[in-house]
Amino acid sequence: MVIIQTNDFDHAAQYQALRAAGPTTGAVATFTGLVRDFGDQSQVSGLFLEHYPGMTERVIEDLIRQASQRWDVQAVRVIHRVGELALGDQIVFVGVSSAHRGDAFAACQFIMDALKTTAPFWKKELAADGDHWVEQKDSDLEQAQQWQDDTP
Amino acid sequence: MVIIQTNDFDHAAQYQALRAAGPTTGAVATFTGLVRDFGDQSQVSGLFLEHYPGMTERVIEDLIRQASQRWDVQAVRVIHRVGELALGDQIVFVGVSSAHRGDAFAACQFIMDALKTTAPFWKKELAADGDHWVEQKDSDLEQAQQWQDDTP
Amino acid sequence: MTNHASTVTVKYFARLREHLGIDTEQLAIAEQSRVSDVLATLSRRGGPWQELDSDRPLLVAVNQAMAKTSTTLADGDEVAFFPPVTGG
Amino acid sequence: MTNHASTVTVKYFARLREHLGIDTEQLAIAEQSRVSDVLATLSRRGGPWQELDSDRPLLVAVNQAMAKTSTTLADGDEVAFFPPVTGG
Repeated sequence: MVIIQTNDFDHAAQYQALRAAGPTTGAVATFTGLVRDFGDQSQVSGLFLEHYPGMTERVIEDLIRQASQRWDVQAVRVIHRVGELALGDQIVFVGVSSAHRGDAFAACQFIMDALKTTAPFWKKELAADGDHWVEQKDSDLEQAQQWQDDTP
Repeated sequence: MVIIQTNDFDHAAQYQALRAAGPTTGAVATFTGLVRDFGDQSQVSGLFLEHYPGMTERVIEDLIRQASQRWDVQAVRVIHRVGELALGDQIVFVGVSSAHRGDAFAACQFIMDALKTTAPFWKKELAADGDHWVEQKDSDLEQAQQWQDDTP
Repeated sequence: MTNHASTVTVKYFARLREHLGIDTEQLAIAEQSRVSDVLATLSRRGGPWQELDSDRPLLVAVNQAMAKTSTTLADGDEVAFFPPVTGG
Repeated sequence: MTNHASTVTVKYFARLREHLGIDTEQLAIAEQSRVSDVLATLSRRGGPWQELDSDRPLLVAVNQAMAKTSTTLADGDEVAFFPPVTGG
Protein backbone atom coordinates (compact mmCIF):
# COMPACT_ATOMS: atom_id res chain seq x y z
CA MET A 1 0.00 0.00 0.00
CA VAL A 2 1.46 3.33 -1.09
CA ILE A 3 -0.03 6.68 -0.07
CA ILE A 4 1.30 10.13 -0.99
CA GLN A 5 -0.48 12.83 0.98
CA THR A 6 -0.08 16.34 2.36
CA ASN A 7 -1.79 15.47 5.65
CA ASP A 8 -0.02 13.94 8.62
CA PHE A 9 -0.45 10.18 9.15
CA ASP A 10 -1.38 8.12 12.19
CA HIS A 11 1.60 5.91 13.02
CA ALA A 12 -0.47 3.79 15.42
CA ALA A 13 -3.09 2.97 12.76
CA GLN A 14 -0.32 1.90 10.36
CA TYR A 15 1.25 -0.37 12.96
CA GLN A 16 -2.08 -1.96 13.87
CA ALA A 17 -2.81 -2.68 10.19
CA LEU A 18 0.61 -4.35 9.80
CA ARG A 19 0.13 -6.35 12.99
CA ALA A 20 -3.20 -7.64 11.72
CA ALA A 21 -1.62 -9.07 8.54
CA GLY A 22 -2.43 -12.63 9.68
CA PRO A 23 -1.95 -15.33 12.34
CA THR A 24 1.52 -16.18 10.98
CA THR A 25 2.78 -12.61 11.47
CA GLY A 26 5.64 -12.80 13.94
CA ALA A 27 7.50 -9.57 13.21
CA VAL A 28 6.69 -5.96 12.39
CA ALA A 29 9.49 -3.52 11.51
CA THR A 30 8.75 0.17 11.02
CA PHE A 31 10.78 3.19 10.00
CA THR A 32 9.68 6.79 10.34
CA GLY A 33 11.57 9.79 9.01
CA LEU A 34 11.11 13.13 10.78
CA VAL A 35 12.01 16.71 9.86
CA ARG A 36 15.09 17.40 11.93
CA ASP A 37 16.80 20.55 13.01
CA PHE A 38 19.75 20.52 10.64
CA GLY A 39 20.38 19.99 6.97
CA ASP A 40 22.81 21.16 4.37
CA GLN A 41 22.71 24.53 6.07
CA SER A 42 21.81 25.67 9.56
CA GLN A 43 18.63 27.19 11.00
CA VAL A 44 16.18 25.11 9.03
CA SER A 45 12.64 26.08 10.01
CA GLY A 46 10.87 23.50 7.86
CA LEU A 47 10.73 21.66 4.55
CA PHE A 48 8.83 21.87 1.30
CA LEU A 49 8.47 18.52 -0.45
CA GLU A 50 7.67 18.26 -4.16
CA HIS A 51 7.01 15.01 -6.04
CA TYR A 52 6.15 13.66 -9.47
CA PRO A 53 2.56 12.41 -9.09
CA GLY A 54 2.05 9.06 -10.74
CA MET A 55 5.70 8.17 -11.14
CA THR A 56 6.22 8.29 -7.36
CA GLU A 57 3.57 5.65 -6.75
CA ARG A 58 4.90 3.48 -9.61
CA VAL A 59 8.46 3.57 -8.29
CA ILE A 60 7.48 2.73 -4.72
CA GLU A 61 5.09 -0.04 -5.78
CA ASP A 62 7.93 -1.52 -7.80
CA LEU A 63 10.22 -1.38 -4.73
CA ILE A 64 7.56 -3.23 -2.73
CA ARG A 65 7.37 -5.85 -5.49
CA GLN A 66 11.15 -6.27 -5.44
CA ALA A 67 11.14 -6.62 -1.65
CA SER A 68 8.34 -9.19 -1.79
CA GLN A 69 10.30 -11.30 -4.28
CA ARG A 70 13.44 -11.14 -2.20
CA TRP A 71 12.09 -11.65 1.30
CA ASP A 72 9.19 -13.34 3.08
CA VAL A 73 6.90 -10.33 3.40
CA GLN A 74 3.23 -10.38 4.45
CA ALA A 75 2.26 -6.71 4.28
CA VAL A 76 4.03 -3.47 3.36
CA ARG A 77 2.77 0.05 3.98
CA VAL A 78 4.51 3.17 2.69
CA ILE A 79 3.32 6.71 3.31
CA HIS A 80 5.20 9.78 2.12
CA ARG A 81 4.09 13.31 2.78
CA VAL A 82 4.47 16.24 0.38
CA GLY A 83 3.97 19.97 0.71
CA GLU A 84 5.13 22.13 3.59
CA LEU A 85 6.35 20.41 6.75
CA ALA A 86 7.49 21.82 10.08
CA LEU A 87 10.34 20.76 12.36
CA GLY A 88 9.55 17.46 14.05
CA ASP A 89 6.87 16.53 11.51
CA GLN A 90 6.62 13.00 10.19
CA ILE A 91 7.84 12.81 6.56
CA VAL A 92 7.82 9.15 5.63
CA PHE A 93 6.67 5.80 7.04
CA VAL A 94 7.78 2.36 5.86
CA GLY A 95 6.35 -0.65 7.69
CA VAL A 96 6.74 -4.35 6.94
CA SER A 97 5.21 -7.42 8.56
CA SER A 98 6.62 -10.90 8.13
CA ALA A 99 6.79 -14.31 9.76
CA HIS A 100 10.48 -13.67 10.51
CA ARG A 101 12.29 -10.69 11.97
CA GLY A 102 15.25 -10.81 9.57
CA ASP A 103 12.94 -10.47 6.59
CA ALA A 104 10.93 -7.66 8.20
CA PHE A 105 14.09 -5.66 8.97
CA ALA A 106 15.71 -6.25 5.57
CA ALA A 107 12.63 -5.45 3.49
CA CYS A 108 11.91 -2.31 5.53
CA GLN A 109 15.46 -0.99 5.21
CA PHE A 110 15.75 -1.92 1.53
CA ILE A 111 12.55 -0.05 0.63
CA MET A 112 13.59 3.00 2.63
CA ASP A 113 17.13 3.08 1.19
CA ALA A 114 15.90 2.59 -2.38
CA LEU A 115 13.11 5.14 -1.97
CA LYS A 116 15.68 7.79 -1.02
CA THR A 117 17.57 7.41 -4.30
CA THR A 118 14.90 6.37 -6.80
CA ALA A 119 11.50 7.85 -5.82
CA PRO A 120 10.94 11.28 -7.42
CA PHE A 121 10.71 13.49 -4.33
CA TRP A 122 12.64 16.73 -3.86
CA LYS A 123 13.22 18.51 -0.58
CA LYS A 124 13.59 22.23 -0.20
CA GLU A 125 14.83 23.45 3.14
CA LEU A 126 13.10 26.55 4.42
CA ALA A 127 15.40 28.83 6.40
CA ALA A 128 15.50 32.40 7.68
CA ASP A 129 18.44 33.19 5.38
CA GLY A 130 16.69 31.81 2.29
CA ASP A 131 15.20 28.57 1.02
CA HIS A 132 17.32 26.09 -0.90
CA TRP A 133 16.92 22.75 -2.61
CA VAL A 134 18.67 19.88 -0.84
CA GLU A 135 21.50 18.19 -2.76
CA GLN A 136 21.59 14.39 -3.03
CA LYS A 137 23.98 12.77 -0.57
CA ASP A 138 26.69 10.32 -1.61
CA SER A 139 25.95 8.37 1.58
CA ASP A 140 22.40 7.74 0.38
CA LEU A 141 23.66 6.42 -2.95
CA GLU A 142 26.13 4.13 -1.16
CA GLN A 143 23.44 2.93 1.24
CA ALA A 144 21.15 2.00 -1.66
CA GLN A 145 24.04 0.46 -3.60
CA GLN A 146 24.79 -2.08 -0.87
CA TRP A 147 21.51 -3.92 -1.53
CA GLN A 148 22.76 -4.75 -5.03
CA ASP A 149 25.84 -6.48 -3.63
CA ASP A 150 24.04 -8.43 -0.90
CA THR A 151 22.50 -11.81 -1.41
CA PRO A 152 19.75 -12.31 1.17
CA MET B 1 14.81 2.24 29.04
CA VAL B 2 14.17 -1.43 29.74
CA ILE B 3 10.85 -2.76 31.03
CA ILE B 4 9.96 -6.39 31.73
CA GLN B 5 6.26 -6.79 32.39
CA THR B 6 3.39 -9.25 32.21
CA ASN B 7 0.95 -6.63 30.89
CA ASP B 8 0.59 -5.70 27.24
CA PHE B 9 2.31 -2.49 26.09
CA ASP B 10 1.09 0.48 24.07
CA HIS B 11 3.10 0.59 20.83
CA ALA B 12 1.86 4.11 20.03
CA ALA B 13 3.06 5.52 23.36
CA GLN B 14 6.50 3.97 22.80
CA TYR B 15 6.76 5.47 19.33
CA GLN B 16 5.69 8.92 20.53
CA ALA B 17 8.31 8.83 23.30
CA LEU B 18 11.03 7.93 20.76
CA ARG B 19 9.85 10.61 18.37
CA ALA B 20 10.08 13.22 21.13
CA ALA B 21 13.76 12.43 21.78
CA GLY B 22 14.79 15.89 20.54
CA PRO B 23 14.82 18.37 17.65
CA THR B 24 17.71 16.54 15.98
CA THR B 25 15.76 13.27 15.80
CA GLY B 26 15.41 12.39 12.12
CA ALA B 27 14.76 8.67 12.28
CA VAL B 28 12.79 6.22 14.42
CA ALA B 29 13.11 2.46 13.83
CA THR B 30 10.93 0.01 15.71
CA PHE B 31 10.66 -3.74 15.87
CA THR B 32 7.80 -5.69 17.43
CA GLY B 33 7.71 -9.45 17.92
CA LEU B 34 4.32 -11.17 18.00
CA VAL B 35 3.17 -14.64 19.04
CA ARG B 36 2.63 -16.42 15.74
CA ASP B 37 0.73 -19.52 14.78
CA PHE B 38 3.62 -21.93 14.35
CA GLY B 39 6.70 -22.92 16.23
CA ASP B 40 8.81 -26.02 16.76
CA GLN B 41 5.60 -28.00 16.60
CA SER B 42 2.19 -27.32 15.17
CA GLN B 43 -1.06 -26.17 16.77
CA VAL B 44 0.46 -23.69 19.19
CA SER B 45 -2.28 -22.00 21.22
CA GLY B 46 -0.02 -19.62 23.12
CA LEU B 47 3.27 -19.09 24.92
CA PHE B 48 4.56 -19.02 28.47
CA LEU B 49 7.60 -16.80 28.93
CA GLU B 50 9.93 -17.15 31.90
CA HIS B 51 12.88 -14.88 32.69
CA TYR B 52 15.66 -14.34 35.20
CA PRO B 53 14.63 -11.15 37.02
CA GLY B 54 17.56 -8.80 37.54
CA MET B 55 19.89 -10.44 35.05
CA THR B 56 17.48 -9.78 32.18
CA GLU B 57 17.53 -6.02 32.80
CA ARG B 58 21.32 -6.02 33.19
CA VAL B 59 21.88 -7.86 29.93
CA ILE B 60 19.55 -5.62 27.93
CA GLU B 61 20.93 -2.43 29.48
CA ASP B 62 24.39 -3.61 28.48
CA LEU B 63 23.19 -4.21 24.89
CA ILE B 64 21.81 -0.66 24.81
CA ARG B 65 25.18 0.63 26.06
CA GLN B 66 26.99 -1.32 23.34
CA ALA B 67 24.62 0.03 20.68
CA SER B 68 25.08 3.59 21.94
CA GLN B 69 28.86 3.28 21.67
CA ARG B 70 28.67 1.85 18.18
CA TRP B 71 26.01 4.05 16.59
CA ASP B 72 24.62 7.56 16.90
CA VAL B 73 21.63 6.78 19.10
CA GLN B 74 19.39 9.30 20.85
CA ALA B 75 16.88 7.12 22.69
CA VAL B 76 16.31 3.38 23.05
CA ARG B 77 13.24 1.68 24.49
CA VAL B 78 13.00 -2.06 25.06
CA ILE B 79 9.94 -3.82 26.47
CA HIS B 80 9.70 -7.59 26.88
CA ARG B 81 6.67 -9.37 28.22
CA VAL B 82 6.72 -12.47 30.43
CA GLY B 83 4.04 -14.86 31.63
CA GLU B 84 1.29 -16.35 29.52
CA LEU B 85 0.66 -14.89 26.05
CA ALA B 86 -1.97 -15.69 23.43
CA LEU B 87 -1.67 -15.94 19.63
CA GLY B 88 -1.17 -12.51 18.09
CA ASP B 89 -0.02 -10.94 21.38
CA GLN B 90 2.89 -8.52 21.40
CA ILE B 91 5.98 -10.15 22.97
CA VAL B 92 8.81 -7.68 22.55
CA PHE B 93 9.38 -4.09 21.42
CA VAL B 94 12.72 -2.51 20.48
CA GLY B 95 12.67 1.12 19.35
CA VAL B 96 15.57 3.42 18.54
CA SER B 97 15.65 7.10 17.60
CA SER B 98 18.63 8.73 15.92
CA ALA B 99 19.62 11.65 13.72
CA HIS B 100 20.30 9.16 10.91
CA ARG B 101 18.28 6.26 9.53
CA GLY B 102 21.23 3.88 9.11
CA ASP B 103 22.08 4.18 12.79
CA ALA B 104 18.45 3.74 13.88
CA PHE B 105 18.06 0.57 11.78
CA ALA B 106 21.40 -0.94 12.81
CA ALA B 107 21.04 -0.28 16.53
CA CYS B 108 17.46 -1.60 16.55
CA GLN B 109 18.38 -4.81 14.74
CA PHE B 110 21.57 -5.33 16.75
CA ILE B 111 19.72 -5.06 20.07
CA MET B 112 16.95 -7.40 18.89
CA ASP B 113 19.38 -10.01 17.50
CA ALA B 114 21.59 -9.91 20.60
CA LEU B 115 18.60 -10.02 22.94
CA LYS B 116 17.46 -13.29 21.33
CA THR B 117 20.71 -15.05 22.15
CA THR B 118 21.91 -13.40 25.37
CA ALA B 119 18.93 -12.18 27.44
CA PRO B 120 17.70 -14.86 29.88
CA PHE B 121 14.19 -15.49 28.59
CA TRP B 122 12.74 -18.92 27.90
CA LYS B 123 9.69 -19.69 25.82
CA LYS B 124 7.37 -22.59 26.37
CA GLU B 125 4.88 -23.29 23.61
CA LEU B 126 1.41 -24.22 24.81
CA ALA B 127 -0.32 -26.75 22.58
CA ALA B 128 -3.27 -29.11 22.70
CA ASP B 129 -0.93 -32.12 22.47
CA GLY B 130 1.27 -30.91 25.35
CA ASP B 131 3.44 -27.94 26.28
CA HIS B 132 7.11 -27.91 25.42
CA TRP B 133 10.11 -25.66 25.89
CA VAL B 134 11.37 -24.07 22.67
CA GLU B 135 14.88 -25.05 21.58
CA GLN B 136 17.39 -22.35 20.61
CA LYS B 137 17.69 -21.89 16.85
CA ASP B 138 21.01 -21.97 15.02
CA SER B 139 19.71 -19.17 12.79
CA ASP B 140 19.40 -16.90 15.84
CA LEU B 141 22.99 -17.63 16.86
CA GLU B 142 24.19 -16.89 13.31
CA GLN B 143 22.14 -13.70 13.16
CA ALA B 144 23.70 -12.45 16.41
CA GLN B 145 27.16 -13.58 15.33
CA GLN B 146 27.14 -11.37 12.24
CA TRP B 147 27.30 -8.20 14.37
CA GLN B 148 30.71 -9.31 15.66
CA ASP B 149 32.11 -9.47 12.13
CA ASP B 150 30.64 -6.19 10.95
CA THR B 151 32.33 -2.89 11.35
CA PRO B 152 29.69 -0.14 11.35
CA MET C 1 13.51 20.97 -42.72
CA THR C 2 12.36 19.25 -39.53
CA ASN C 3 9.31 17.02 -39.71
CA HIS C 4 7.11 17.88 -36.69
CA ALA C 5 5.31 14.56 -36.69
CA SER C 6 5.08 13.96 -32.94
CA THR C 7 4.10 15.80 -29.78
CA VAL C 8 5.44 15.02 -26.32
CA THR C 9 4.55 16.45 -22.93
CA VAL C 10 7.60 17.78 -21.10
CA LYS C 11 7.61 18.22 -17.32
CA TYR C 12 10.10 19.96 -15.08
CA PHE C 13 10.49 19.49 -11.35
CA ALA C 14 12.04 21.06 -8.26
CA ARG C 15 15.04 23.38 -8.77
CA LEU C 16 14.78 22.96 -12.52
CA ARG C 17 11.09 23.92 -12.54
CA GLU C 18 11.84 27.05 -10.54
CA HIS C 19 14.88 27.91 -12.63
CA LEU C 20 13.03 27.59 -15.95
CA GLY C 21 9.81 29.12 -14.60
CA ILE C 22 7.64 26.40 -16.14
CA ASP C 23 6.29 23.06 -14.92
CA THR C 24 4.87 21.51 -18.08
CA GLU C 25 4.58 22.12 -21.80
CA GLN C 26 3.68 20.41 -25.08
CA LEU C 27 6.56 20.08 -27.50
CA ALA C 28 6.52 19.15 -31.19
CA ILE C 29 9.42 16.85 -32.11
CA ALA C 30 10.66 15.09 -35.21
CA GLU C 31 9.94 11.40 -35.56
CA GLN C 32 12.60 9.12 -34.03
CA SER C 33 13.80 11.96 -31.80
CA ARG C 34 15.84 10.95 -28.80
CA VAL C 35 15.82 12.57 -25.36
CA SER C 36 19.17 14.16 -26.29
CA ASP C 37 17.50 15.86 -29.30
CA VAL C 38 14.84 17.35 -27.00
CA LEU C 39 17.54 18.61 -24.65
CA ALA C 40 19.39 20.22 -27.56
CA THR C 41 16.21 21.87 -28.82
CA LEU C 42 15.32 23.21 -25.38
CA SER C 43 18.82 24.48 -24.58
CA ARG C 44 18.79 26.54 -27.80
CA ARG C 45 16.12 28.72 -26.19
CA GLY C 46 19.02 30.36 -24.35
CA GLY C 47 19.02 31.96 -20.90
CA PRO C 48 18.23 29.51 -18.11
CA TRP C 49 17.52 26.80 -20.70
CA GLN C 50 21.21 26.44 -21.47
CA GLU C 51 21.53 24.63 -18.14
CA LEU C 52 19.83 21.62 -19.77
CA ASP C 53 22.91 21.14 -21.93
CA SER C 54 25.44 21.53 -19.10
CA ASP C 55 27.24 18.96 -17.01
CA ARG C 56 24.95 19.58 -14.06
CA PRO C 57 23.43 16.24 -12.95
CA LEU C 58 20.04 15.96 -14.65
CA LEU C 59 17.76 12.94 -14.61
CA VAL C 60 15.17 12.06 -17.21
CA ALA C 61 12.07 9.88 -17.07
CA VAL C 62 10.00 8.79 -20.05
CA ASN C 63 6.42 7.74 -19.32
CA GLN C 64 7.23 7.82 -15.60
CA ALA C 65 10.13 5.36 -15.79
CA MET C 66 13.80 6.37 -15.57
CA ALA C 67 15.31 6.76 -19.03
CA LYS C 68 18.55 7.75 -20.78
CA THR C 69 19.43 10.56 -23.15
CA SER C 70 19.61 7.88 -25.87
CA THR C 71 15.97 6.81 -25.31
CA THR C 72 13.87 7.25 -28.46
CA LEU C 73 10.55 9.08 -28.06
CA ALA C 74 7.14 8.37 -29.57
CA ASP C 75 4.09 10.53 -30.13
CA GLY C 76 2.28 11.21 -26.83
CA ASP C 77 5.19 10.30 -24.58
CA GLU C 78 5.61 12.07 -21.27
CA VAL C 79 9.20 13.26 -20.75
CA ALA C 80 10.30 14.61 -17.37
CA PHE C 81 13.52 16.37 -16.42
CA PHE C 82 14.57 16.76 -12.80
CA PRO C 83 17.55 16.94 -10.42
CA PRO C 84 18.71 13.91 -8.40
CA VAL C 85 15.96 12.93 -5.95
CA THR C 86 16.13 13.82 -2.25
CA GLY C 87 12.99 12.45 -0.59
CA GLY C 88 12.53 10.28 2.47
CA MET D 1 37.25 -33.40 54.86
CA THR D 2 35.53 -30.59 52.97
CA ASN D 3 35.68 -27.15 54.50
CA HIS D 4 32.15 -25.67 54.22
CA ALA D 5 33.32 -22.11 54.45
CA SER D 6 30.99 -20.48 51.90
CA THR D 7 27.36 -20.41 50.97
CA VAL D 8 26.00 -19.66 47.52
CA THR D 9 22.47 -19.23 46.24
CA VAL D 10 21.72 -21.57 43.31
CA LYS D 11 18.89 -20.84 40.87
CA TYR D 12 17.36 -22.99 38.15
CA PHE D 13 15.26 -21.80 35.21
CA ALA D 14 12.89 -23.07 32.53
CA ARG D 15 13.12 -26.74 31.51
CA LEU D 16 15.82 -27.32 34.11
CA ARG D 17 13.70 -25.83 36.91
CA GLU D 18 10.79 -28.06 35.96
CA HIS D 19 12.97 -31.13 35.55
CA LEU D 20 14.62 -30.70 38.96
CA GLY D 21 11.44 -29.54 40.68
CA ILE D 22 13.19 -26.64 42.42
CA ASP D 23 13.82 -22.98 41.54
CA THR D 24 16.28 -21.86 44.19
CA GLU D 25 18.34 -23.20 47.09
CA GLN D 26 21.20 -22.29 49.40
CA LEU D 27 24.29 -24.49 49.01
CA ALA D 28 27.33 -24.77 51.27
CA ILE D 29 30.56 -25.05 49.26
CA ALA D 30 34.25 -25.35 49.99
CA GLU D 31 36.38 -22.24 49.64
CA GLN D 32 37.81 -21.72 46.14
CA SER D 33 35.11 -23.96 44.64
CA ARG D 34 34.50 -23.56 40.96
CA VAL D 35 31.22 -23.81 39.11
CA SER D 36 32.31 -27.29 37.94
CA ASP D 37 32.62 -28.38 41.59
CA VAL D 38 29.07 -27.25 42.27
CA LEU D 39 27.84 -29.17 39.21
CA ALA D 40 29.65 -32.31 40.38
CA THR D 41 28.17 -31.99 43.87
CA LEU D 42 24.64 -31.48 42.55
CA SER D 43 24.81 -34.31 40.01
CA ARG D 44 25.78 -36.75 42.80
CA ARG D 45 22.24 -36.30 44.14
CA GLY D 46 21.23 -38.75 41.40
CA GLY D 47 17.94 -38.98 39.56
CA PRO D 48 17.19 -35.88 37.47
CA TRP D 49 20.26 -34.14 38.93
CA GLN D 50 22.57 -36.32 36.83
CA GLU D 51 21.50 -34.21 33.86
CA LEU D 52 23.69 -31.40 35.23
CA ASP D 53 26.75 -33.50 34.48
CA SER D 54 25.67 -34.52 30.97
CA ASP D 55 26.55 -33.08 27.58
CA ARG D 56 23.20 -31.34 27.29
CA PRO D 57 23.77 -27.63 26.62
CA LEU D 58 23.68 -25.86 29.98
CA LEU D 59 24.50 -22.22 30.62
CA VAL D 60 25.70 -20.74 33.88
CA ALA D 61 25.60 -17.21 35.25
CA VAL D 62 27.42 -16.01 38.36
CA ASN D 63 26.02 -12.86 39.97
CA GLN D 64 23.79 -12.35 36.92
CA ALA D 65 26.62 -12.33 34.38
CA MET D 66 27.42 -15.22 32.04
CA ALA D 67 30.18 -17.41 33.51
CA LYS D 68 32.13 -20.58 32.76
CA THR D 69 32.43 -23.87 34.58
CA SER D 70 35.95 -22.75 35.53
CA THR D 71 34.69 -19.60 37.31
CA THR D 72 35.68 -19.53 41.00
CA LEU D 73 32.90 -18.79 43.49
CA ALA D 74 32.93 -16.63 46.61
CA ASP D 75 30.71 -16.56 49.67
CA GLY D 76 27.31 -15.05 48.90
CA ASP D 77 27.53 -15.51 45.12
CA GLU D 78 24.40 -16.17 43.11
CA VAL D 79 24.86 -19.06 40.68
CA ALA D 80 22.22 -19.77 38.04
CA PHE D 81 21.88 -22.75 35.71
CA PHE D 82 19.63 -22.64 32.66
CA PRO D 83 19.16 -23.91 29.07
CA PRO D 84 20.08 -21.75 26.04
CA VAL D 85 17.85 -18.69 25.96
CA THR D 86 14.86 -18.41 23.61
CA GLY D 87 13.25 -15.02 24.21
CA GLY D 88 12.28 -12.26 21.85
